[in-house]
Amino acid sequence: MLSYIIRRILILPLILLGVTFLIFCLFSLLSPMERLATYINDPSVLKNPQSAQRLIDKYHLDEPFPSGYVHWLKSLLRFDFGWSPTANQPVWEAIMQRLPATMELVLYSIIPVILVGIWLGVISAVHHNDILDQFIRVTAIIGWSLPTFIFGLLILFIFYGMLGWLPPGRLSTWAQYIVYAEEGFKNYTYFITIDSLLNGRLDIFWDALKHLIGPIITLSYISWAYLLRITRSSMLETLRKDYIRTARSKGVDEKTVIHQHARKNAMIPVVTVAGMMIIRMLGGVVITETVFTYPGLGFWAASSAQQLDYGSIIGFALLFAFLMVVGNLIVDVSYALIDPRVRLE
Amino acid sequence: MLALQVPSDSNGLIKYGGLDYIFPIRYGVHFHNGDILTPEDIEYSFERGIIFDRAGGPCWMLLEPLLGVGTIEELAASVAGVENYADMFNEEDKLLPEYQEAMIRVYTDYVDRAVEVQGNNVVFHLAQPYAPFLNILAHAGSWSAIINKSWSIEQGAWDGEADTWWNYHDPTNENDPLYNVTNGTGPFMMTRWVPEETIMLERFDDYWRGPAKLKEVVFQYVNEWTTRKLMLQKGDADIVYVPVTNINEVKEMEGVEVIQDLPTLSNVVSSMPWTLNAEGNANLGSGKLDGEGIPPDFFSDIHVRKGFSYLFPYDIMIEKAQHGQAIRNPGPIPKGLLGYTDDPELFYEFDLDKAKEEFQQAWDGELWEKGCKFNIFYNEGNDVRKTACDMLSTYAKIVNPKFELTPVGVQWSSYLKQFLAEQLPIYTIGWMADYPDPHNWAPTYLGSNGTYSAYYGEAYLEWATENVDPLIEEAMKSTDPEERASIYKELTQLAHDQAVALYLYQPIDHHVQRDWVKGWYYNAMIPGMGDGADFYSLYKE
Amino acid sequence: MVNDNKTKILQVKDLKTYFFTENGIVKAVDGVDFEIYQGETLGLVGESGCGKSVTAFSIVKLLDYPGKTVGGQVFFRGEDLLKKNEKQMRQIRGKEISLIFQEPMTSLNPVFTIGFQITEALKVHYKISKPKAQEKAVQLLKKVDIPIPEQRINEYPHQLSGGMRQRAMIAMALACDPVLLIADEPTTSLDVTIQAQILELMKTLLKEFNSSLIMITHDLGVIAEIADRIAVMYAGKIVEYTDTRSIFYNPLHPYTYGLLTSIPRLDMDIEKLDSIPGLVPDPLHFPEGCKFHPRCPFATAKCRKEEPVLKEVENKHLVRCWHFEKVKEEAKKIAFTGRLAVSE
Amino acid sequence: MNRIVKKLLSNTTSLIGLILLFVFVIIAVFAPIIAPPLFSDPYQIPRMSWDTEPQPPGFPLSDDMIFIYESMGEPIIRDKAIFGTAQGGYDIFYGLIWGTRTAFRIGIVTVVFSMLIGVILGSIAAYFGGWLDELLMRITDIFLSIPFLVAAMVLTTILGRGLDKVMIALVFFGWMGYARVIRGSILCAKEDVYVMAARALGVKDYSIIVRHLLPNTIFPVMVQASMNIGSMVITAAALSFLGVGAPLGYADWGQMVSFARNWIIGSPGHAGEYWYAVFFPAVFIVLFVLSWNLVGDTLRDIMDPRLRGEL
Repeated sequence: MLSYIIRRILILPLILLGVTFLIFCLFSLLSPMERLATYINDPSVLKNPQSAQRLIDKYHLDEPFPSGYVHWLKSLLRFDFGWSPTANQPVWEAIMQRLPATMELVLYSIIPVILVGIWLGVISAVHHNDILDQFIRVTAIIGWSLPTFIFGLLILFIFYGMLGWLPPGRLSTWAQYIVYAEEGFKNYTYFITIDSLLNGRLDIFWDALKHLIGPIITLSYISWAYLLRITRSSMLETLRKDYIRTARSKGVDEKTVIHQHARKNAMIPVVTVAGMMIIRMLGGVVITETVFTYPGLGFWAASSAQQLDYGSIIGFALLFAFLMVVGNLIVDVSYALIDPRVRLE
Repeated sequence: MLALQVPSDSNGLIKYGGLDYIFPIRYGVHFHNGDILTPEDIEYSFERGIIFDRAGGPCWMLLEPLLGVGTIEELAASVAGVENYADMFNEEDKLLPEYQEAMIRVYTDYVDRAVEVQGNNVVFHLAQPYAPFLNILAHAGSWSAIINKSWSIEQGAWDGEADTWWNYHDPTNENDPLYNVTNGTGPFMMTRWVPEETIMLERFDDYWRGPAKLKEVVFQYVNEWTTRKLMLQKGDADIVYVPVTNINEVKEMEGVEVIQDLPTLSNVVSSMPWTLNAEGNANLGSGKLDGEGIPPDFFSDIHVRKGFSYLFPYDIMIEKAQHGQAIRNPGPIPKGLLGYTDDPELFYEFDLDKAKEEFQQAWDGELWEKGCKFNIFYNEGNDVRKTACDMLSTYAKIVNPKFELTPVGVQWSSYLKQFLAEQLPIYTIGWMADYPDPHNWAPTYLGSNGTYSAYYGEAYLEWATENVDPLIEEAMKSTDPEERASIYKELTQLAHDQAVALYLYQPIDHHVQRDWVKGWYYNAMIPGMGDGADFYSLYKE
Repeated sequence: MVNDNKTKILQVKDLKTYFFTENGIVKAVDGVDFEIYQGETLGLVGESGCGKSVTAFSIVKLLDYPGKTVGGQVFFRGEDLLKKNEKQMRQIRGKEISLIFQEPMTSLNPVFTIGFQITEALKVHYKISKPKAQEKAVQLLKKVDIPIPEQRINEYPHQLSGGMRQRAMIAMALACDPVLLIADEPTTSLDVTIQAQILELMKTLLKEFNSSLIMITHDLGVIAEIADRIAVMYAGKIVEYTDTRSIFYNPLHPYTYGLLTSIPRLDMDIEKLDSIPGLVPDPLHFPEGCKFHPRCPFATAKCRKEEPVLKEVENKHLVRCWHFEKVKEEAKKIAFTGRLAVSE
Repeated sequence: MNRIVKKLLSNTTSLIGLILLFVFVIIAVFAPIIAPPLFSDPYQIPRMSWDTEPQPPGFPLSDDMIFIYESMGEPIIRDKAIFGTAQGGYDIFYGLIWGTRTAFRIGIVTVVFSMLIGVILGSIAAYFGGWLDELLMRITDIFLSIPFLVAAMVLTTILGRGLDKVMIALVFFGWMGYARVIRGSILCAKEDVYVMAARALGVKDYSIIVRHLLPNTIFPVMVQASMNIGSMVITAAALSFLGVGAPLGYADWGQMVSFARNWIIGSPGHAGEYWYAVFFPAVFIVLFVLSWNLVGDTLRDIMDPRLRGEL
């Protein structure tokens, strides 16, 4: 088990190296002048060809491929991702500043989806009947066919526009002032929902939550349908397995059969799917945050893309690749934790 | 207003025919950190601004009147006798020792002398009489903001010495110690700044005019109109920027006040460079007048320019794309400034027949016969400018089906890049006042050194040097408003006769706020005033 | 042969289990009667799909959807199991009636240790403490001849060999000293040597525990070794029911006869190896009359129309055939001693 | 093959899918008749007026536009915007009709090309095995390490705006799934007798792959491809929505939705007064993707009954 995890962790940097290489190759499609845009904070510098050339030399932007890659890699290791004109600050700083907002959104989307999605899937598998089956199947396909940006606009239209229940952004102005500028308010985790509770500010907690609901639903509705369906079919499949009959033949009660014998086995494919789902969600962050003007990484990445801000978009892609590789590692490890056949290999 | 008196000829604080401006400094003004304002702080602030001179930044406005140059680099290079400022530095950006002395002289002989402390007065010595100088200083822009000298030095900014200044010239944001800290004398102090996201201000209780009524101010950058609208609707935002196209959506909103018809000091112009850079330029098609493209000097023919001037449906544009929230200008000078004229003779009107006549004469009839094909530009995402392009393209086709103008949207950065490279055949660009004086406009659009017109190509520069520049110079030096006005009118006449550009419109601004916001007033010269405010005067009910 | 002195453990009367599928009703078990006495082994024989496993699962009420027992009675120690609710059944399963399944790989839960699975029944029925259960598990594994049981109890099914797993299954079934064991093809998936070992083990353990056994198999060779009596099933019904010797020496049903001729025998030429022609009938469309008639060499017009009933034609020898005498004649021509000689 | 067609026609959901798909094909094929183009570039959505505000369904062609048509000597083919106009006066109806062609082009071109790349790389990896397999699969892993939408966004940012660029980006980051599927099937099929026999007979590797292995393993890939057409169209639309896809005014559904973004809420008291700006484009996208998914889902069921019930 330990050696398995260690092996996986050792592969991780190799994959990441591959990702940087891939991104550098894409980056190389740009002219040195365009790549320079990543490193400067004022486009007017480009006016003067000499100062531009000096910067190109400084950042080794017109070097041949291998050495250019090495220099770029070195700057990445120093967390020097360049300058983000979109955020008007260094890319790394921009990332760190926006990461908590995105993480808060993603975690709040993942955890309920996983817990409730699996729970519902198990329930619907146990109370298996044809109407529910068809309903889930149809819902899943429709959910699958409904693009996030359309669903998000729908939510925006209904809950924000028509009903006026939910506000866009991340915090109301009054709450922002308290959270960011007031001395008494301490930021422990930078997750506003958690920090507000730690500070005993229920009003801020409620405000933050109201801002989160729309994005959470939008980010997770596909995953809900998907995970529920996968859990259900995996459960149904497992419940037909011989060992379930064995357990029943021992006089084990149905609850134990389902929640101990069946569920643990049924989770094995679900873990893989949940992993894929989380990865999909990372992509969905860009659209969701854009639709709801939620000030996280995705929103920033989308505006960077619109403004051809290469530095930001590449920093963002690298970060997400990193998150994805780490996510895959977690999935593989939890896979091993559940399945002794993998664990003891 | 940190001065006790505004200098003028009558109070004797402007001397030597407008070469010296003397400002007696107010006593007992506090900085946010508690320090008291001194004349030295003011001297330091301006001198630092001059040596700072960020490339593309606003400091030319100080350099031009005080030192008679556009950039400090220009001055340094001429003092040191080198062609380029960069030539004085080695690979690692270190000053080469042989130039050290010259660089010190730049400071001691020029910069230091331009702004001086005399007792409790600060004296500005101008390099030449410069009519708009007071307007420049009075503007709320960053170039005349006063900072605390000792505090700035503590933060790691320029230490005020002559032999170090070049290390503080044109820094990158990361290397600028004052990039993300503030310490001023204004009514509010900055408590939090997330670039492109939020600015939070808190009342400064020791403000010399007495504390402001608002305790705190939060600015938020929200690009999405829908979000801004919701914030306004819910009362989460007190003042929002509403695009002119969406103004109808807020007019009926409860508890929201819409103030319209605010004149702005800005205009939008489509330029037609007389000669273009043909090198590597795909925008010109074949690069010849053969129906498949245009020659680089296409627009140097006055009939072409006049043709396009008649082709544009100015009124439809204003009515539809601007919801009527704009007026027309005959030339570069916006309404509300000295020298503006609304002589109907000077306006081009949408007239396809006249356009046809002009085009038929252009290029000795060759253009009419063969047609043309080229790209016209707008910056991606700017729907109004795209509409303008589409209009030109459509109506050109009506006049002559052989005229094919393809609207192309490009990102702002590459738009600017191509504009600087003189590659754009027709492109639209706007200008907002830096200071309320026609001198901020005429040279920009017409002068051979103008921010825009300098890129109109060889042919234009030749014409402008001969016909425009002397007038601009004369207007700048004159202190007689009437005389100046007539010169600017003359310039407008020139712009019309030569059909230098399509003067599309001068936007009219509006202000949208919750009705509980009180104390708002309009001042066209405060940047972004339509959607912003002088927060000192504001209070909420 | 039937020993009337022994206690009757289980009596199945007219058991009917149907599967209500989308395409129609499948009468998987259609009126089955038999009984088992203490310490006795009953062999339930037939081709796959004849309803023998369904019979077993009907007894313990572990039918898969959409199967349903629609009629009959199952008396276990005098009480009708079919009338018991799920909770009462749970108390019987694993404690008084245990099951051993065909495929030990799939019948053991891959994510739990052997020890856990063996002691689970104990924990369910006796609520004994963990260390005690562990101890018992070790004992049981010893009983089924698994070496180093202390180590094995912490291993997972995939770490064991096939024979080992079946031994573990047996240990699991015996955990609560059940009165009745039902073994559903317990040796089918094992290779021949292991098969013999397992059968030997089961025989020993049955004696030791004095349990009864229902042995379900399609392999007459296996049944010959272990069963006291045999019920041959075909298409959901018992077609012949008597003691083991009579089945082998005096088969009366053409199906039994066919099964016997298909056993490979040492004293016969391979070429003569005979198997029953035709296929197991489609359970949705059983033929009219005797269900075996399409495959039966003795079939007559009567067989096609009228279904025979199961009746005692010789002493304690029940058969469901119009022409059992013809079969008897035919069977006599071939002595089935060879196989018995081999296995006994 | 007959069996598959029969199954597709007999299943209600897939029948709905097929009918929808048929309707879209009709729309795409007859686009020039349903919505005759005005410009030499038919994918440029014509304007019904110069208004920046969206106009409701039935909005008549504005006088300015009538003037333009008349001066050009063009007949006025449509004097009403049946579905209304998007911001900028763009005719929603026209954009959706021609956008159908765009959607088919995006879906089919990207899926075919990424399938081609995936199949080639996957079969090479599986057939030759060893270090080549290892190398190709690690490359696949690397490509899979960037979320698809993010990857496509990065590449379109670098390549620049335009539908062709979007398609390149989708293909470049879209082939990995096919490579994995085909590799898996070929690894199984490789050991089959007929392949062994062909190898023993000295048949060339190339023709073993093309003649023997691919015909027997391509079906799962085709199923996956049919399911992917929908998601490719969604991703392309998402890129347009984010403003890095099709150029402004291009007949593309994603762009039609993004036109509606600023108008989604309407003014107070008139919530949803611009509903048509988002409704019609949304219906087109959802139905198009749904039809592919319904067909693909059934295909998958047919191919592998064991997978029934899984997405």
